[in-house]
Amino acid sequence: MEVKRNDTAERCDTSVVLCGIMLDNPVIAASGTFGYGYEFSQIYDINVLGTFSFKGTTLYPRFGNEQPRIAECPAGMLNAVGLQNPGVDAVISRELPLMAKYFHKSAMANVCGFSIEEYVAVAEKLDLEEQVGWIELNISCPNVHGGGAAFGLDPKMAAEVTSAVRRAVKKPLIVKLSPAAADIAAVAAAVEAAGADAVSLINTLPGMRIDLRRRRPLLANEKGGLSGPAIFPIALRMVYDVYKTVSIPIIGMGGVSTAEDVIEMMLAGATAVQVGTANLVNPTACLDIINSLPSVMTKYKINKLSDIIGGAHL
Amino acid sequence: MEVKRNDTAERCDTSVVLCGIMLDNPVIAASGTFGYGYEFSQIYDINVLGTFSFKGTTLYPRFGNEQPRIAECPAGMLNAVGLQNPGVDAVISRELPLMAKYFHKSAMANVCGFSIEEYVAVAEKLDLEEQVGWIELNISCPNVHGGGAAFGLDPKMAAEVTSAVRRAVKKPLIVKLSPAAADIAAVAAAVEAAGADAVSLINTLPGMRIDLRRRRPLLANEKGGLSGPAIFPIALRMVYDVYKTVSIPIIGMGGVSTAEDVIEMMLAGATAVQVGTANLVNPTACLDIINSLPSVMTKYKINKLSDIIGGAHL
Amino acid sequence: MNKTFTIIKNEKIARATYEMKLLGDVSDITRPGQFVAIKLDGYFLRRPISVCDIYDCSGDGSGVLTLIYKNIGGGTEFMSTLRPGVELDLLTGLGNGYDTKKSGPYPLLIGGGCGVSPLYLLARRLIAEGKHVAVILGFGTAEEVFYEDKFREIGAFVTVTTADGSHGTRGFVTDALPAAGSYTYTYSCGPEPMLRAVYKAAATSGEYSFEERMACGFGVCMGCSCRTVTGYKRICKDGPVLEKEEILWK
Amino acid sequence: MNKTFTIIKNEKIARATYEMKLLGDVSDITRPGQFVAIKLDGYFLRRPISVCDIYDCSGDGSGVLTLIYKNIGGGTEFMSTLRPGVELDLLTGLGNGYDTKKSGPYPLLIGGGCGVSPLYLLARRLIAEGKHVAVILGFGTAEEVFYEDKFREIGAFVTVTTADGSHGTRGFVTDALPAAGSYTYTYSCGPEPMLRAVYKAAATSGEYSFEERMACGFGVCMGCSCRTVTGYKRICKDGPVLEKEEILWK
Ligand SMILES: Cc1cc2nc3c(=O)[nH]c(=O)nc-3n(C[C@H](O)[C@H](O)[C@H](O)COP(=O)(O)OP(=O)(O)OC[C@H]3O[C@@H](n4cnc5c(N)ncnc54)[C@H](O)[C@@H]3O)c2cc1C
Ligand SMILES: Cc1cc2nc3c(=O)[nH]c(=O)nc-3n(C[C@H](O)[C@H](O)[C@H](O)COP(=O)(O)OP(=O)(O)OC[C@H]3O[C@@H](n4cnc5c(N)ncnc54)[C@H](O)[C@@H]3O)c2cc1C
Ligand SMILES: Cc1cc2nc3c(=O)[nH]c(=O)nc-3n(C[C@H](O)[C@H](O)[C@H](O)COP(=O)(O)O)c2cc1C
Ligand SMILES: Cc1cc2nc3c(=O)[nH]c(=O)nc-3n(C[C@H](O)[C@H](O)[C@H](O)COP(=O)(O)O)c2cc1C
Ligand code: FES
Ligand code: FES
Repeated sequence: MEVKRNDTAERCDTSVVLCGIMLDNPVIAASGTFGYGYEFSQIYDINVLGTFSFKGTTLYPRFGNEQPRIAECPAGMLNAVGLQNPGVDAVISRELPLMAKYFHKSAMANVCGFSIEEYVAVAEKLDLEEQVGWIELNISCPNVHGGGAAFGLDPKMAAEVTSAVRRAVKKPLIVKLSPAAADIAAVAAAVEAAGADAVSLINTLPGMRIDLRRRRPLLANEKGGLSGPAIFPIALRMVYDVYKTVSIPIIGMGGVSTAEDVIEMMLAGATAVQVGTANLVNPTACLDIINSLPSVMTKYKINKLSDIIGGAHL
Repeated sequence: MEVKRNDTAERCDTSVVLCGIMLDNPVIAASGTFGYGYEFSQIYDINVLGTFSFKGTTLYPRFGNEQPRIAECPAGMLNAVGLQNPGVDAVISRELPLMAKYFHKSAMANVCGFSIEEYVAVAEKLDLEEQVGWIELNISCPNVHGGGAAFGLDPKMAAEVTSAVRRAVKKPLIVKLSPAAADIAAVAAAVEAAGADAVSLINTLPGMRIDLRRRRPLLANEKGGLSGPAIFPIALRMVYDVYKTVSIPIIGMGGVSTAEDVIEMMLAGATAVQVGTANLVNPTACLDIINSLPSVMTKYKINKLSDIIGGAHL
Repeated sequence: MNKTFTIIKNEKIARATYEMKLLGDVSDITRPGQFVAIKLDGYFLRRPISVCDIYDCSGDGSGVLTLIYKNIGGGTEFMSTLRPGVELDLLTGLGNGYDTKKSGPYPLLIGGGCGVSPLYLLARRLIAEGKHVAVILGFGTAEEVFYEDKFREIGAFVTVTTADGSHGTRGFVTDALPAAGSYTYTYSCGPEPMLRAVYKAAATSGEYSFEERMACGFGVCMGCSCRTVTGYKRICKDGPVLEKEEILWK
Repeated sequence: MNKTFTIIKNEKIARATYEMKLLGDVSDITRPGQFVAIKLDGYFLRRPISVCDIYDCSGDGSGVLTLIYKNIGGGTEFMSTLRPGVELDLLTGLGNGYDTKKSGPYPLLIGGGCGVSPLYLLARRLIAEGKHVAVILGFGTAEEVFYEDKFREIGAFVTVTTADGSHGTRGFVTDALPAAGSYTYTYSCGPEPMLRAVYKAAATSGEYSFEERMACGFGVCMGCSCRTVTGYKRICKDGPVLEKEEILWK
């Protein structure tokens, strides 16, 4: 067996399997930082990606928050975009057919909602679309029927929305966890029990900046979500903790910007990795990471990337 | 009244009052990053500081964690020092008399413990020391009698240790909050109700790095605490939230490195500010901040620093 | 659009105002009013700065890019310390830019502060198309004035206003409108209060250039979206130039 | 101790090994075996690097500091790209350093890899004090060897070992010990496995220099503490040099 594996192993095999679908490599562009891929496809052939998660979709069109929505931070940024998107029907009628022209792999549909019903309605519609390979449930949205706290903060609420959507969709269901939860591993365990096929983490961390001139919160929304390299050690720790708790695959994200970061996330327990904010400051970030994966794998003596998943655990 | 205030206001008054003690300026060197001040006093006269909080003290001497204890991160670092200190008796017999030679202001005693009894015992002893102006209770330590979770994660446990120490000490009691709490404002409210005279926040955020060569967690302790500019937006948000919840003074910290950061923290609600990690990479960080405060105040049209506390709240 | 440029000049030309000239591939810059986004060491987000001018050196796209920026914070302050020879990573050809075809024979260009900068290439292009260009350049005080002569040299009819009257007409750009003669179209760039005043006072249709805080600068993050009459627009991609008729003031 | 230095030379001298010479105030560097901590743009923590040599240019403390570093990660790789003229922010005079007074007449200096670097100033000082200095320099392979001639030039008796035998004696530094003759004291610096081997094989007392990951580098954070026979020691402040008798292996 061992011998046979070595014989057939290609030098630098970057492929990973995510809920039954093979990805050429574990690099997934993260929701909200890649639009529907269109702008990037004008810069490089985005079919080199493992896949990408398109902008979070709600039932109805949303403009999102007022300006300003962006604030700079040390090694990161805050965003308070507020889930701007054209609504699920326009995504299906306008964005997905366009996307099919330049992206020939299955994409990940990031689903948002402000009630369980909304999550279900959006997920049901996207589940029927051919281009959609996975449903990624963003449970960092506030539950307007549940006192306004985000679904992702509480294992029970997270499980409820997960099982409701689970019943409504056929495609693999990924639940995207919020780092603001008191115990993210407990939320992960709850959504696993509720039928999630994978978890992705982390979403942005609540943060804030103040404009010294105006002496007011810089963002119109007061608070925003922190992303970028600043949160990498926090994200990595959470992936490590969740790996100890669940047996479904984990998609790790938060500040990933280099091939080394991808490997670090995978050693912590990630089967695949999402790259978000890095795309915004370096439009070719995902391409650069994918191109440098083989040489970094060689440096760290990795033949098959999927071999190292969770490798840092004893 | 207005006229009188303007008449008597000095140009650039940096003083603030913290629990009845006037500080020349709001800059406090943070516990664990300033030792007992000795090394810094060889670099600059540390009497320019508002004050400083000395290394966390436990009842018995502690060596702390194994090596490595330090990991670098984007715009920050992880530490897993593990509360190395010589124990309260040696602090009192050896460190405080030495400290009195070069620091002539009241210092802050950072108190750690692994049980309520230990917190009380350490705080009681330090409360009797002349050099100690405030007791700062670091409630991020795990409660070995309470299942190993940190006191600071839970409002109830935090309140218990606070009221026990409150009964045992006469000096102003500052409770230092953990950002890992599900709801830091709830913990703040609980310790206020339990008799805290002030709160300080934030302690480090749990984080991790993995050594790609060894494929093992980089730190011997696996996880460490993230500090430095990377956490500033998170710390600022928490100070802002706590200010809305409590009426006792807040000491803000987490990544503060410049005079602008001090002002941003104060606008968010801090009465004073602690500077931690910045001291490690720039030994004169506190001095530089204090020296540049007047010009930055002038730039932002601030005459009296204490006027802006909480100024970003409507 | 991700290009390396080399600084060939970086000098103060007015109070807190710097002119930077860079050598690199300018082929993606197709319209006046577009901008570039500059990566600066130690700053996480790129800084968006308008194209003031481009000069094509060869047939192969390489040329000189002129930027004018005001020192208002850490990033622009750092920029002002950079010396010739330093290489910068730029995203170029960002934004829609102004449409010179709409100008009619007598376009009026109104700029305030750094907002004057993109009007220079616009004026050059309009003049090259045979239009008669009038510009009103508004500043706070005489020490802030820049490019007055450069606009004259290319044949624009120039009026300068300063808020304190220390140079040119006293007052705001709109105070110079009555004397501007008749015009067929308005192009404007400057701080939002100025844009609002021009919007109210201008007699014609026109194009207005806006600023928002940006993360990506190329249309993928929705960080810069604004409401308009025709739906939301991303200032970085569908803007920064909006037509007068579509503007919805906040 | 917070000083600005200017790079005057930065060149590769062996495989992945660079020699950097800097001009600045070296007055805080009082002993061989001390180190400096370098702030590098884009890296949060300072990089600790041993003093290889100092040359005092004037009476006022200004002089040339020589460092030798191996390219093993992001920070040292970035260092290797820096050109002469670049200014660096250094904390200098860190650590206790070696005590030359203890050496006796025949000190033996044993270094491995970059650990050879601090032995150079140590050898110079010992020779200046009239001692007869023997050094064993251990490397992996011939391409990694540096400073062999420089040690000879100052009058040290030099043995080089390489693990693969491509230069000098084949094997580890300890394999050269039997041929080293008799010695009165051992000074050592190198990777921990080498230090352990020397500790076991060395016939005399001595001083050993250690490395730990550091945050402050000047004794305030307890990031680098290690247990010793005489209690804990901060490698950055009470070390990096420990006496043989106080070492407690992990
Ligand atoms: C399309 C466009 C074109 C521009 N053209 C020019 C120009 O030609 N010349 C010029 O001087 N300035 C121009 N600006 C404004 C310029 O981008 C800001 O002055 C600059 O980003 C400030 O950076 P800073 O680090 O000095 O300030 P800081 O306030 O420290 O910056 C902090 C953050 O806020 C952002 N920011 C601050 N002010 C602005 C602003 N007014 N607009 C957008 N983002 C801002 C910064 O980019 C950064 O992300 C333009 C802005 C936009 C959107
Ligand atoms: C007292 C002392 C003296 C030293 N003298 C020399 C010398 O003269 N020449 C030389 O080549 N190297 C020396 N080193 C090791 C040198 O500090 C590291 O090789 C360097 O910090 C690696 O940085 P990096 O960014 O290239 O590697 P990375 O692995 O990317 O660094 C990541 C972090 O780990 C730290 N780190 C990594 N390796 C070490 C190490 N071995 N020791 C301490 N910290 C480490 C870095 O400082 C940084 O904080 C010395 C170390 C110490 C403690
Ligand atoms: C501008 C922006 C918009 C985002 N929008 C979404 C979204 O619609 N849905 C979602 O699940 N996450 C969204 N995110 C979160 C990212 O997908 C990702 O979880 C987070 O930014 C951490 O990864 P990073 O540090 O690589 O960016 C957004 C992030 C940014 C920066
Ligand atoms: C090396 C190190 C040691 C620390 N030790 C203590 C400690 O003993 N007690 C404590 O309350 N906080 C301790 N802290 C936390 C700091 O006081 C501070 O709360 C935290 O680092 C955030 O501030 P900063 O980003 O300015 O460092 C330590 C931090 C560091 C980096
Ligand atoms: S800044 Fe990202 S869409 Fe405009
Ligand atoms: S590195 Fe801080 S005490 Fe040694």
